[in-house]
Formats: sequence, structure tokens, C-alpha cells
Amino acid sequence: MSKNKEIESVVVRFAGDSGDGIQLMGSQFAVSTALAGRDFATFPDYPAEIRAPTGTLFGVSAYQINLGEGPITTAGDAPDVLVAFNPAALKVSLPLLHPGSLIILNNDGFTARNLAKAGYDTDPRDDDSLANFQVVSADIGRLNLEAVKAYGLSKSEGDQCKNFWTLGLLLWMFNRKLEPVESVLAHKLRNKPVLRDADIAALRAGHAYGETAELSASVRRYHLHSPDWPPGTYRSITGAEALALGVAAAGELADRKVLYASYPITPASPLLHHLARLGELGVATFQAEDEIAAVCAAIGAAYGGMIGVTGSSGPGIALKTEAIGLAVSAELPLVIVNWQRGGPSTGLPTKTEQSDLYQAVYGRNGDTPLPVVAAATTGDCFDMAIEATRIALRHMTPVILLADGYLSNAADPWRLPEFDRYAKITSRDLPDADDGRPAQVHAFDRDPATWGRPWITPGMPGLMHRIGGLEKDIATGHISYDPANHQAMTELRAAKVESVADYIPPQTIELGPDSGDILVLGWGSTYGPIYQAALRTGVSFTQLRYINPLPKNLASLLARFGTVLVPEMNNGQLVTVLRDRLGVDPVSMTKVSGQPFLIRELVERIQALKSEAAA
Amino acid sequence: MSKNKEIESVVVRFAGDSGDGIQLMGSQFAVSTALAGRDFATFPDYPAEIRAPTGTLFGVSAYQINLGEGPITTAGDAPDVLVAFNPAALKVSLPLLHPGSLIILNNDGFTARNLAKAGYDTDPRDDDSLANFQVVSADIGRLNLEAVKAYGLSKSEGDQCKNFWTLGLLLWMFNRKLEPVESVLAHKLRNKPVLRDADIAALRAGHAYGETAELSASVRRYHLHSPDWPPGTYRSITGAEALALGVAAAGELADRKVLYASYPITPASPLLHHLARLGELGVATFQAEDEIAAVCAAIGAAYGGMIGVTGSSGPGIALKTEAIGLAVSAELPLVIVNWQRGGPSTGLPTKTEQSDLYQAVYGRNGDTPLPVVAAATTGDCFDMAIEATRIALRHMTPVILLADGYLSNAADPWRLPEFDRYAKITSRDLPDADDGRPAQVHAFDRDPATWGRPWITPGMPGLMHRIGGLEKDIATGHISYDPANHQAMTELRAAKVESVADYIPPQTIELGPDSGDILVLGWGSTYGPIYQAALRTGVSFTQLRYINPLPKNLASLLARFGTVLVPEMNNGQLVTVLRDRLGVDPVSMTKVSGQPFLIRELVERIQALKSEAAA
Amino acid sequence: MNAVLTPKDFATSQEVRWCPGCGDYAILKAVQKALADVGATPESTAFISGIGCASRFPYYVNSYGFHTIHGRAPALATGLKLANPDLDVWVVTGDGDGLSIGGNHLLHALRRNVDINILLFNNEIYGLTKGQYSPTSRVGTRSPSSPAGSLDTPVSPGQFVLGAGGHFFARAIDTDKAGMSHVLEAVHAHTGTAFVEIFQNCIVYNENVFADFTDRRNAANTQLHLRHGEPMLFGDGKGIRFNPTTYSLDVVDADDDVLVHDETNAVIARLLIDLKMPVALGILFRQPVAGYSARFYAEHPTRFERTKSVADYLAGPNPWVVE
Amino acid sequence: MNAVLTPKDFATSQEVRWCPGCGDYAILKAVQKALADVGATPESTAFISGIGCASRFPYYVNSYGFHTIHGRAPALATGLKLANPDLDVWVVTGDGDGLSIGGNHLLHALRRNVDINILLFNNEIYGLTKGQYSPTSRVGTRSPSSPAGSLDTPVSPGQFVLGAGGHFFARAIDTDKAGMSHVLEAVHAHTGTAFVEIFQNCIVYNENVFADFTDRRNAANTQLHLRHGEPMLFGDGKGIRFNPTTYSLDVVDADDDVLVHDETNAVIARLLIDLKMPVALGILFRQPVAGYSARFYAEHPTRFERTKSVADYLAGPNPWVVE
Ligand SMILES: Cc1ncc(C[n+]2csc(CCOP(=O)(O)OP(=O)(O)O)c2C)c(N)n1
Ligand SMILES: Cc1ncc(C[n+]2csc(CCOP(=O)(O)OP(=O)(O)O)c2C)c(N)n1
Ligand code: SF4
Ligand code: SF4
Ligand SMILES: [Mg+2]
Ligand SMILES: [Mg+2]
Repeated sequence: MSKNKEIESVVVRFAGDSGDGIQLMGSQFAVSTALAGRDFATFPDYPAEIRAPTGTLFGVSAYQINLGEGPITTAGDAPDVLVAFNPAALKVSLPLLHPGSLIILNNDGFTARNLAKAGYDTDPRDDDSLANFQVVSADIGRLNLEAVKAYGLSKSEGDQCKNFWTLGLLLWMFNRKLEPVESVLAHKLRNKPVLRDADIAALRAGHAYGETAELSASVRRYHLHSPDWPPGTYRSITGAEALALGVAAAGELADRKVLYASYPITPASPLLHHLARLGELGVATFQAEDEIAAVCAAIGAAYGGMIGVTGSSGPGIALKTEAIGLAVSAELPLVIVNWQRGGPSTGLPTKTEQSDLYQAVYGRNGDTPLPVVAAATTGDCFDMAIEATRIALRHMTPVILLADGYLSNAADPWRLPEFDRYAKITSRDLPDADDGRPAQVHAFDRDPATWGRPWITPGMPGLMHRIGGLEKDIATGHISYDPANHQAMTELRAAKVESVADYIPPQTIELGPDSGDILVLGWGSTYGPIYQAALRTGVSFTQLRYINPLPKNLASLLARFGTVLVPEMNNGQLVTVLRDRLGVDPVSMTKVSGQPFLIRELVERIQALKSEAAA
Repeated sequence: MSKNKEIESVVVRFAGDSGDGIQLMGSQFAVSTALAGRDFATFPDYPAEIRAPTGTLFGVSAYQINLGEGPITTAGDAPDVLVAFNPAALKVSLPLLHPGSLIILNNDGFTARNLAKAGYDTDPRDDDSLANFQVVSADIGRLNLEAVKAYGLSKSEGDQCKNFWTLGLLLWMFNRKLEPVESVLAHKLRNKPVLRDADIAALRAGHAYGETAELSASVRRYHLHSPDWPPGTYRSITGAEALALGVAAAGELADRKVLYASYPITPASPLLHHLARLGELGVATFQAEDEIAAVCAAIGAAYGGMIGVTGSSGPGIALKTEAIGLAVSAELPLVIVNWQRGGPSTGLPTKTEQSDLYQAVYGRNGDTPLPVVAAATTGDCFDMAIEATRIALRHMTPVILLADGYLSNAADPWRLPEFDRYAKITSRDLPDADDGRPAQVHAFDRDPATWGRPWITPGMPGLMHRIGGLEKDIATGHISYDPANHQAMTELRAAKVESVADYIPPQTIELGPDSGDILVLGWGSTYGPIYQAALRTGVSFTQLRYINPLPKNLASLLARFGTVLVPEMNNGQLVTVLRDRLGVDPVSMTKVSGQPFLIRELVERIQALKSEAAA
Repeated sequence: MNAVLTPKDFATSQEVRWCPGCGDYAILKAVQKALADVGATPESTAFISGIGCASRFPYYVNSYGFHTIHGRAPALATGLKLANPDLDVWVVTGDGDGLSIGGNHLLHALRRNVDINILLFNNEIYGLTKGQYSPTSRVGTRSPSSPAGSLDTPVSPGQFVLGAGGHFFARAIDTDKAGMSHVLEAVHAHTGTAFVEIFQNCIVYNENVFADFTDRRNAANTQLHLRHGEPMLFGDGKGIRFNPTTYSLDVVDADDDVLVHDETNAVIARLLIDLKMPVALGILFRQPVAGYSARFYAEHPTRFERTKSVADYLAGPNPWVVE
Repeated sequence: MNAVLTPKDFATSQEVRWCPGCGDYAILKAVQKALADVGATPESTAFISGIGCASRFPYYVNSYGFHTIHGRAPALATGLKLANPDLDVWVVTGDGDGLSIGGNHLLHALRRNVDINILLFNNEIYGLTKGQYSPTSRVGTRSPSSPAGSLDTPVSPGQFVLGAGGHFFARAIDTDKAGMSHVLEAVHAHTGTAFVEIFQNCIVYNENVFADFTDRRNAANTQLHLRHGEPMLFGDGKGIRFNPTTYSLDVVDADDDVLVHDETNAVIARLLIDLKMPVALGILFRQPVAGYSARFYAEHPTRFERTKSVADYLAGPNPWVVE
């Protein structure tokens, strides 16, 4: 059982080889949890290798889910239940567990070879290394094969079903119906009837195994309350799914088609994959030859009147920076999504990090400011995609939307938004081609409130004009080398980004009093753990979604607290921005391990600050 | 005569069409000035077009030189003498002049067509628009053609000589001997004897024109004192020439060959051109297909044991950032020279700016710190190229050296350094291949003082190892996805850059008392104008050469002044770095016009601060 | 389609900023004339360029124009064409812009067969950056960056285009009005990527580099003007024949059986590209096939029309309701 | 040169991290064997790769190795080769790494003819990023990024290499030991850029995409193994003939006069590249010419040896002295 007092929840971790179907099992368990109306949060944690050699420590693929009454905002610090398919999976996960946790082992995975690969000299099931835990070891492999032998699958094919056998057992432990999972399977495998029936048979066998009393003695079954959520329709959604829907929604709200131009890269690819299936929503995707071509195609599409969106992760964004500068100079709308991952360079592609903030805010040649926003939760990816597009079109500027690897893959329950209530997305009205002014002047006739220019696109009669990356006259839009004009244009570009602050919501406190000793200020995907830590320590908490420009009231909000703690999954990059823009000097808490913050880590740090404050 | 009290100097500006040979005339005048042992500073100011259409305002090419007793550190705010070859040249330059200045006009350039092109309704020589100036108008075109008609050149060829005719006149005004210029010409045109003789004839004719009393009435001749310079051998040098020699010097001091891999771009190309001629100094150049290939080739060369250097300007550096991250991760030495120009995007290619500081300090994905240094003067380009290489090899890291378009083209007198006194450049000692440790461990056995690793290069027996951009184990150098290791490596990379501060000179005051009301803190090519402004206002002045990390004593140095003024040719980028790193909040003075600071502008601002301080 | 437009209607107020005598002037005139001749309209025409002297082109054409960044015009043009397949999209690039930094985007535009017209102004030099050798410069070219002469073997634009799977390759000389308009009209009519190499004289940094075959006085003997279905004749009574033993093209007397130009024949096209003297001009290779941007929409079930609302998608496969 | 080394001497302690059954394993074995066979030494050998499953290669070879960034290996290898022309520099890349993001660097390495050996593992898919279609994927390839099938016409590695001016193009099948060693030894011996397309089976995302010609049971009829100077024979009694009327290759009976493979013939090489069935394997094209890195030094007066000191250069043309 979860050690945490406030919340009735259970943390389950599935771990095995990449080939064991861990991610599928985990996501199916999440679906079942969702349909059972429980709150949850998930954390898929898989290796960089596609199918790392079996039995190796680095090849362990894991899926962690935290479920219960809620509010649940992280996948949990420590598993209460661990399912380990082999010795490597056990060894890698053990340090995470606290004493008393339940460990379910697959005996058939504990071969001499696998034990050796995991570096076990003696079988941990036989020595006392698991003494502090409650261990259930079952011949999952064998039992599964028996369950599916009727279907005439090869040994290896049959073995593939054991994740469903195990899932069946887990569903029994959590008093779940099998139907929902079975119907999902029936649909997914409609073209592979044999495999479908085998998987379902395995699922039922695992469930029966629990049922037939062989376990009920040793294993407690979980009766979790359902959270008291606001009424509405809910679904399970990953950040990538939510952001894809957000991009499509932005197109619908602006009544324009969308071109998402991208080049595959971890962890940005899922967005491309999801958008590739949204053609019916007016979304087209273009897989470019590289990131430079992708951003340029998106700019070309924006020039042509589509909503141009591109996405990548750090290394790919680096390649896009020159072209992003062109979009700033040409005053074209563009949304750039950065799914951050571990850096520098290729770094840790499958691990999460927030270390591209410098790149987003400062990372261009020239004085080239642009708006930067960040999504805080999986569901928030939907809204921030819309916000980013809204800013891009209103101000005619590229906008960087920061997300990260954790958000891309993690799944949470999401209450469907009332989409019909969302405001339309607009840009400056088009000029009258016949009002006598030259088209070149029309094209740069900016709105003094937003500095957005009219979005005139090729094909419009009478408004032909030329744009480019050379400095242009502030009034006529023609090339200009005039010194005073360059000064004026530099100030205009800065003023444009500052003007965004006139349109974004003021920063609000998420939790706790709106003044006091300690405020925890986060940004991006750290929302979940900070929320829990603040809840448990009673300090105030706010999460930044708008990073450049900062909300106008942020300075005064921060001033109401004695200490501001800024936890980041980087080496202190938001702190630089706050020092630069607000002249404040918050306490920086950094974690650059490729792993999300643990609630525990944050709680400890906050407690320490509290005692300092008290002392 | 110069209006400035402190310094006996004269500012001369040549202006005409790109085709008039203005830059050649200017540089020859500079050579003559140098050989006459006068101090000087030059500022070539030419259009982006190769040969802009004749007579147009945007096509005006100008060359300004400030000469005299010195210390002279800028090309001067306002010309005392303007030579204008056509109406456009006059119109563009007029706003710079102060009343009483001497204007020399080429009558033959003042055709109806040219007047129209320059937007003159009436001929400025006839109306009173030049009333406040001393005007000498000569039929330079005609007189020149007469002078060279003996050589049977075509009209247009003959016309090409008029810059030398004019140069001859100027040399007369400044009491210069003709021989030095003539011998330079004789060498330059040794393969074109006819043209050589014609140019020399034109030169003599122009000189004679002044001599033969026709002018001496109206024009005063300048008798400038020579500066009391420290004894030594001097030469005239541009920043590009100095940096090229510095790169070669770094190779010699490290006893390694150099590969300069680059892709042409304004204003970085001159460095490539100069280095392409230094093969005898062990410098090879490689013109790559693009900037990405250039930086990668330089990294490959560094991996192979050469000193790898690449250079570009903002847009090209943007393209290099991904690969620079690889060099950080692989811990390889690399020098990246950024000749900054007007941005954003293509911006103002031929104008100068300092707006790539953000990009240099913060502009990468991931937590990817690297050392950043900047050259302050043309001569300083020599020393900072050596310093950048020294840091790169000592710490095994890429280093960014910031210069700009002004430094690339401007020429100043330079006292030859005593090269034999320069310290050798070294990197960590190589390990003993046979000491039993695996080569992979050898390769990452870092010096705890510099965090530099041994520079093991392919070809060395027994030390074969693998490197790459994935995160690696801090001890073994093998790929590692371990969270704690990533944390440790992130801290190591930060510590490495911080450790550079242990080896760089402390920040010193260039001018004025070392504590007081006002300190002007500059960086890069603003040295010249700030020096003069500080000299004239009596405030203290210091120029930053080491920007990341900052000199250790900088904080305490700044603390000794009431107000710190930071003038920059950008929108306040160094101020961000100072706020971020030192928590100070200096007064920012920005100029983003593509033009260097005028001494006057700085003096006014400093005076204003003084009165505030007084008030 | 508006037949009454004249070349003047495609000129802008902008002062042209090339060097006096630059070959680009002639190209500009030829393109403006061709636009009028084919009945193009300014509003449905867009010129996309990279960076370089050649890439200044869009400023001087009265149409939509985008002077982008170095080497990226084909990628940007691809996005524009996907946004609005009805536009006539022209890409203007140089030998450096297109074949040095921009080579990858040319490759992929060509193999995808995006419906754009690419004009590569080949002057075998980097003009705008003051005369360094380029990827088409001949071995031994002395330039500021190669004072001892360049080492690099040049790339052949034609071989590159065919190697990339291009379906249209043509050549013209900047000042050859007839040749230019013949080629430009074919370009405009072509579906898929049309690529033209224009031999352009940079009088400042590479003067007369093509003079050996562009010189009018000897053009008859140095230029082979190709016409589909017509025999390959040039000079007085000379012709081209395929030699099946050496697999090469021979110059022969017109009466010997001379090759009849089949612009769909890639084998001959590649031999024509390499032909040193005479130099093959006109449409060397043409195989019209449906272009990428056309197929992009045609082959998509809803042609990316918004047939559903996001509201229909929000719930996903497994929603649940909380009362 | 150290003849006693065995393939094992080129293996590292690193655990190989490809999927079980991946074609890369066979390639690794073949390369390690070839290195031993040609007498390479670990210290004078360097493997440079980009990013991708294929690009993990250097970790598994006991030599110097650099796993660089996506698509840039040829550029980095060029710099390395200039720094140390005595090294054997191998570039390992994939169809995405080499022909998608890296196309421009391949183009320029090839046309410069840099002395490096490029092995392109073509599995017609992006493996490492979980199976999106690649520039060599066939039209209609269903993948996560092309659920309705890809539109893009694939690039032909062979045509690209010849179009770029490459002088060596060969092909081999990952699991064909004999074919691999034949090709790899020729690669090692070649001066200039040697390029090999290796058909590599990605069992996870593109299984058996080459099965139609790699399947051993029918190899005799589906594979044409080329040997310079030998007739192009395959299957039982079949051969290849050039048809001078259609300018194409026909499959004919062995007794009809069959083409004798001349690996220096670019015309035939291009036709062989396009030959669908049988698939041409081995060395399709080879024209040894001096490589770039060799010429880089050979053609420089001082070979970049430091024959003077900076001290000699400081004064410049016009120094003056102040006492
Ligand atoms: C990213 C980037 N790199 C380099 C440059 C500098 N640059 C501008 S044009 C050019 C080459 C021009 O040559 P080409 O494409 O042949 O055009 P031309 O001037 O000869 O017409 C270069 C290197 C740039 N503007 N941007
Ligand atoms: C700059 C950059 N863009 C994208 C990626 C993501 N990425 C890694 S490998 C790869 C393609 C791999 O395909 P291929 O080269 O065919 O190698 P394979 O995995 O199939 O062997 C991509 C897109 C990256 N690592 N870096
Ligand atoms: S430099 Fe050459 S290409 Fe450029 S405008 Fe001048 S003549 Fe034309
Ligand atoms: S994904 Fe494909 S290419 Fe990559 S390792 Fe697995 S089988 Fe090999
Ligand atoms: Mg050119
Ligand atoms: Mg592949």
C-alpha cells in the first residue's frame, strides 16, 4: 500500500525485456483503470534500443502507473506492486521499492543465463535479498503457454501472450472486469483472429489463476475509491495525443488548414504519428528530409496561408534556429514544438529533461525575440497548442511551445473540454487592395496593439509584395540599410513580443495561500510532482505556462513570498530568465538525471527551506 | 580640423560609387599614413551589393580614416575632409559633417543624371546647401583622363585611375612622399605594366595639381605630429589579418597543424581568404559545402589531432550549434569564430553588430556550457585567437571567439608582438597505453584542475576507444543511461567551463581610477569609441575579453563603482549575462543601427550619468 | 489566365541591384517575357529564392516573392506549394545556393517531384560573397579561397538532377532570348519538378567562363540546340550519333545516321549532359509524371478538407462519464 | 600491416545492442572478417557514423570510432582524413542518416572523391526512431508517419552516387558472406570514395523487404553477381544483353552474345542499377582516380608543413619602425 497518508492510491510497476510487451500491458492496464473510473498517472520508461538484448540491465523496459482516488498527478515515487519478468527487471526496480511492497516474479524468467546477465551470483528468490518484501513467484511463462497451446502458435509466438496472462492477474487483484480489455483486443487484432483469441485466453487464464484461490491468501486485493471528479466525459490521453488534438483544434478555431512538417526524432515522433491520422480535421503532415527542410516547409505553408507547425527535440530545434530567425524577420506565424529530451548533443534520447529553455528564449543570432510558452500537463498540451497558435497568428510571429519526453509518453485522465466555448483565432484584418496604397505597404501595415501585420498570401489579387530576411523599411517593407530604421525595427520586434503580455492571463496560485514564506514556482511537466509536494507541505505553488514574455503580474506575485523555490529538470535555466527579466534571485533546485522529480525529493527540499525560514 | 581638444587628428572620408575604387584609395592612404608614422584608425563602409548601380544612394561606398598624433582608437565621428565623387556620395555623407569641414568634389560626377539619381532637384554646388562648408570642386575626371591619355587606355579604363589622381591630391595635402604608394602599386600591378604606369601618372598628376598652387590658397595642408609610441616595429593590420595570424600562431605554439574549415559568408570570408595563404605556417583551409559540414570537418580534424577551427557569422553559427554540442559532449577542442553582423536572419550582412552574444552563451540545446571570449581591437584579434585555442586545448572544449564586421575590415597600426615570449599551448599528457587500464578509461581520464581529457587521436597504438554524442559514463566513457551519472556529467561539464576562470587574467581598468562614481564596461569592438569617450569624460573604463566564464574579480571590481554603464551594439545582451551571473544591474546603453558607437553619443550619455550622480 | 499582360506588367518599382553587365539582367527580361507569353498572372505566381546575387531575383518580378535563406528555397517552396497547389511556384537559386548548401533540398524536391520550377543560375562562382569558387567551378579555379587553384571536382547539375530522379532537365544561356523562352515555356507547362541550368555570366568574378560556347560568332559550331523528334544537327553539316561499341556520342557528318532527339531517353540525356563540344542546350530530358503536390491532395481521402470537428475526436476510443 | 590479426581482434567488449535477428549482426561479422583479411590494424582504422541503428556500428569494432550526429559523418570523416591521410576511414550510415538528412554531405564527399569508405545500410526504413518510412522506402509504404502509404518516390542510392560523380558503387546483401567480403576488400583497396549499398534486413520494422531477391532458395535466378571482365550470367543459362534500339538491358539466353561486365562503363552501370530482376550485386562501377585527401597534400607546395614561423609573417608588406 502506498505509504502516503493524504491519498488512497497504489503504484504498480511492470518491468521486463523490451520484447515482453511491457508497454502494451501497461497501457491496457491504464485503459482498464480509466474505464473503472479511477484517477491515475503513468510513466513509460523504456531503453534507447529498439529491442535491447534479452535479460540485460540496460534492456529493461518499464511502465509505472499510480492509480486511486486522486488527485493523482505523478506516476508515484515508489511502487507498491512490482511485476518483474526477469532478474534484470527485478534488479533495476528493487532500489525504487520500499519495504513491504508486493513483488510478483515470473519464475520462468529466472534462468541461470538471465541471472548471470543481471549480475546475480545467487538467485535472489533463494537468498534473503527479498526478505523485506512480500514475494509471489509464479511460473507465468509455463502457465501462459498451457493457456494458449490450443491455438497452435509457435513457442515464441505463444510466449508473446504472457503479458496478457499477467495483465489478467493484475485485473483480478484490482477487481476489474475483463470485457473492456477484451473488446480493445478484439478491435486491435481483428485481422489476426488466432492471436486475438490466444491473448484473450491468456488474459482469462491469468485472471482465473488469481481467482482460484491460489493467490488470495498471499495477495491482498485493492478496493480503491473513485475520485470525486467534476462531472463530465473523461478519457485517458498522452501529451502527444493532446497536443495533436490541440493543433487540429487551432486550425479549426482559425478556420485554416494546418501543415505539420517534421522530421522524426525521439520523443517528438508521436506527434507526427498522431497528426498523420487527422486528415479529416484539415491537418496535413509532411515528413521532410531533415529538420531544416521541415521548418522551411512549415514557413512556406504559413506564407501560403496554412497554419504552419513544426516540431522536434533539442538537436533538431538547433538546426531550425536559422530559419526561425527568417520567420521572425518576415513576420510570419509559425508554431515550433520542442519535445525536450536529455542533452547535450544526442544525450539521452528516451529520457526527459527541460534543458532547452535557454535555446528557446535566447538561442538565436541577432536580436531575435519570440514568444515562448510551455505545457504543464498532458491535457494542458491541448490548450497550449491552441494558445501558441493564437499568439502566432495575432502577432504574426513564430512561437516556441515547450513540452518534453515525459509529457509525450505519459497518460493521464483528461476531462474533455467544452470545445464550442473556445474563442476563435484571428489575425489582423486584410487591407483593401484598392485603397491606393502600394501592396508592399499594405503587407507591413501593422496593428499598433499587437504589431501583427496582415496575413497576405500568394493568390490574393492586387496585393503582390516581396518579403525576405534582409532588414526592411519599417513603413514600406522594402529592403533598407538605413541605420535609424534598423534601430526602429529592432525595437519593434522587441515591442511585438512584449505586447503578447497584454493578452495572456495573469499568473495565478495553483495551491496554497497567495502570500507567505515559501512559493514553489515551476514550469512545464514538473507540475505533477510539485503539486503533490506542495500539497503535502502546505506551501504555495504556481506553474509558469507563459515564459516569454512573463505574465505582467509575476513580479508582484513573487514579491509576496519570502522565498521562491524554482525546481527544474535542468541546470537552472528558468532562474536565469527570472534574474534577467525580473531582477529577482530565487532559490534554484535542479535535477538533471533524465528522470522526473520524485515527490519525496521536493518535499525534503521544501521542508529544509521551511526550517530555515522558521530558524 | 578636428573639433576635439585632446587630440590632434584629422578625419578624412572618401565616398563614391562601388566602382570608383574607394576602398583601394582609402587603404592606400592608410598605408601611406602608416609609413609616415602617424596613428590612425579606419572604417570601410560599403554596400551589400557587389557593384550597386552607379550614382545611387544605396550604392555609395565609403572609407573613413582618422589620423594624427593619437592615441587614435576610432575612425572618428565627423569627417574634417570629405572627398565626394558624385552627388549621391555627397548627400549620404553630408549629415556626418560639422560646419567648416572641407569638401572636395569631383565636378565630372555631378551630371544631371547623377543629381537626379541622388534626388537633388538643384545642383548643391550652386545653391546654398554647402554654405557652411569649405568647398573645393575640381574636374577630377577630366584632369585624370588627361594625365593618363598617354597610355592608350579605353575611356572607362582610364577613368578607373581617378582614385589615384585623388589620392595624389590628398597625399599633397598631408605632405606625404609618393614613393611608398608608388612601390606598392609597382608590386601589385607588376603583371599589368600599362595600368601600373597610368595609375602612377594619375597619382603624380593629382599631387602636382595641389602643388601647382592652384589649391594652396583655398586648402590648408596638415602638419600632424607623430604620436609618441613605444618603440618597436609597427604595421597596419585588419582584424581579419590579425586573427589569421593568431590562428597560425596558435598552431605554432601548440606545435600542431591547423585546419580552418569554413563556408564563405560576410564578414567572415576575409579570415578564410587570409588563412588560405598561410600554408607555409602549417595552416590548411577547407571550403566546405555548408556551415554544418565546416564545423563537422573541423571537429573531425580535431579528432584527428589537428587544431580544428571554424568561422562564420550569426546565420552560419546557428547552423553549427548542433555540432558544437557534439564537440562539448565528445570533449574535443574546437575554436569557433563568429564575425558578428546585423541580424536577425540575413539582416544587414555588411553592417556591424554584437547581437550574437546570447547565441554564444546560451544558444544550445541541453545544458551545454562552453567558454566565450571576445576580441576588443584589430590587434587583439591576434591574441584572442591564441587565447581561444589555449583554452580549447587545455580544457578540451569548443570555445567561441566573438569578433564582428567592424573588426574584420577596419585597419589600425599594430605594434608587432614579441612572439618568442608567448607561452606554448599544451593539453593533458597522454597516458601510458600499457599501464593496464582499458583505452576507453584512458581517453576520459580527466585532469581534475581543468577537466581536460587526454587528446588521444586515431593512429595511436593501444589507445583505441569510441566516443560519441550519447551520454557517457563519467569514469569509463562507455554509453550510460544511468540517472546519477547524467547528473554528474552535467555538473562536470559546468565545472569544466567554470575552471577556465582559474587560468584567465583578472579584469583590469583600462583608463581612470579603479573606483569611483562611474565605470564604463564594454566588450568587443566597442573598445575604440568607449576609450575615447572615457578619456574625454574622465570616467573609468574596462573592456571584457573573457565573457564565459567571467573573470573572478569582476564582481568586486564592479562593486567599487556607483554606476556601471554597459554600451553594446545590441539590445542589451551582456547586461543579461551580468544579471544572470553576478546579480548586478548595470545601466544598459544600446545601439542597433549597424554602425559603431560615435564618441559623441557615449560622451553625452556619460555626462548625463555624471550629472545624475552629482544631483 | 490573362493574355493581355505584357513583360512590363511583371516588373517592379525596385531598382535592380546587380552589377552593370551581369547576366542576371538578361535572365530577368527573359522570365518577365515568358510569364507574359504563357499568360501567367502576378497574383498566382510566386518566386522563392535563397541567398546570392541570383536570389535577389524575386524583388524585381511583380508577383509574390520570398527571398528566404541560403539554400532552403526548394524546401520552403514545397511547403508553399502544399499550402496552395494552384500557384505557379518558381525557385530561383545559384550554383552555391542550390548545389552547395542547398544540395539536400534540391535532391529531395527532385525525387519527390514537387510541382515547382527551379531556375539555377550557374556562374560557376559565389558572386555575392565576392568570388570564391563554387561546387560548379572547374578544377584549378583561382579565387580568394583557392589562391593556388581549387581541388574539388565540380558537380554536374544535369547528372545530379537525373541521379536524384528528376524528370525534367533543360539548359539555356542567359543572353540567348530564343533558347530561354523555348525552355521557360516548357518549364511552365511541365508537371512535377522542372529544373533549368542557366549559364550566367558573372562579369565581375568569373567573366566569360562560358565564352567558348556562348560566343555568338561561333555559336553554330559550339551549341547543339535540341528539339524533341528532330535530328541532332549543328554547325555546317555536323550531327551527333550514338556509338554502341563505346557507349558514347560521336560527332559525325550530318548524312551519317544521326540521333533523333528523344527527350524521354535518360541514357542519351546523360551522354548529352557530358557532351563537351558542342554543348547541348534546350530540353535534354523530359518525362512528365504527376507531381508530388498534386498527388498530395489527390491521393488523400478527404483532400485534407475539414470534414469533421475536433469535437468529434476529443473522446477517443475509450471515454467514460462521471456524473 | 599485421597479417596475424583475426576477426576477433576487431571485436570490442561492448554488448551489441541491435534487435535479435537484425541484419546488422551479419554485417558486423563480415566487416570484422574483412578487416582481418586485408590486414588492417585497429590503431590505423577509424569508423565514423551518424545516428541510427546502423550508426551504432563503431561501438562494436575494436578500432577508433566516433558515433557523431545525424547525417554528418561524411563531413566529419573528411576532416579526419585531412588531419591524418594515413588512416583507413570508414563511414557507416543508414538510408535515413545518409540519404535523408545527410544527402548533401554524401553528395560533396562523393564529388570531391574524399578517400573514405562509405557503407550505407539500406533497410528502407528509419529503424531507431521506430519505423517511419525513409527516402528509400517504396511508394505506398505504410508506417507510423504514413498510415495511408508513403507518397514519395524513393531515391536510388546507385543513381545518386553516380549522379554525384562517385567513382565506386557496389552492392551486397547483409547475410551474403561471399558477396560482402568480395566487395569489402575492393572497397578497402579503392582510392577515392568507395560507396557500398548493403541490403539490410530490419526484422522489426521492415522484415523481408528484400526477400524477393535475397531468399537463398531462389538466389540463382534473382541475383546477378558481377565480376569485371566476366559475362553477365545468372540462373540456369540466362544472361544480360544491351539492347541498342531501346537503350536498355534485356534478359536473354546465355548463348546469345551476353554483356561482359566492364566496371568502368557508367552507361551500363546505370542500367544495372535500375535492373529490377535479377538484382545486380557486387561492384557495379569502379573508376579509380586520385582521391581528394591525397591530392590535398600532394598538390600543396609545402604539404602544409610548417616551413616558416609566424614571426616571419608578423611584419606584413609595409612595416615601419618607431625608435
Ligand atoms: C547560412 C548562410 N551561409 C552563407 C551565406 C553567405 N552567402 C550568401 S550568397 C552565397 C553564395 C552565393 O553563390 P551562388 O549561390 O552561386 O549565387 P551568386 O551570388 O553566384 O548568384 C553565400 C556563401 C549566407 N548568406 N547564409
Ligand atoms: C538532428 C537529428 N534529427 C533526427 C534524429 C532522430 N533520428 C535518429 S536515427 C534516425 C533515422 C535512422 O534511420 P536510418 O539512418 O535508416 O538508420 P537505421 O536506424 O534504419 O539503421 C532519426 C530520424 C536525430 N537523432 N538527430
Ligand atoms: S557579382 Fe557577378 S553575379 Fe553578382 S551581380 Fe555582379 S556580375 Fe552579377
Ligand atoms: S530496429 Fe531494425 S534495424 Fe534497428 S536494430 Fe532492430 S532490427 Fe535492426
Ligand atoms: Mg554563383
Ligand atoms: Mg534505415
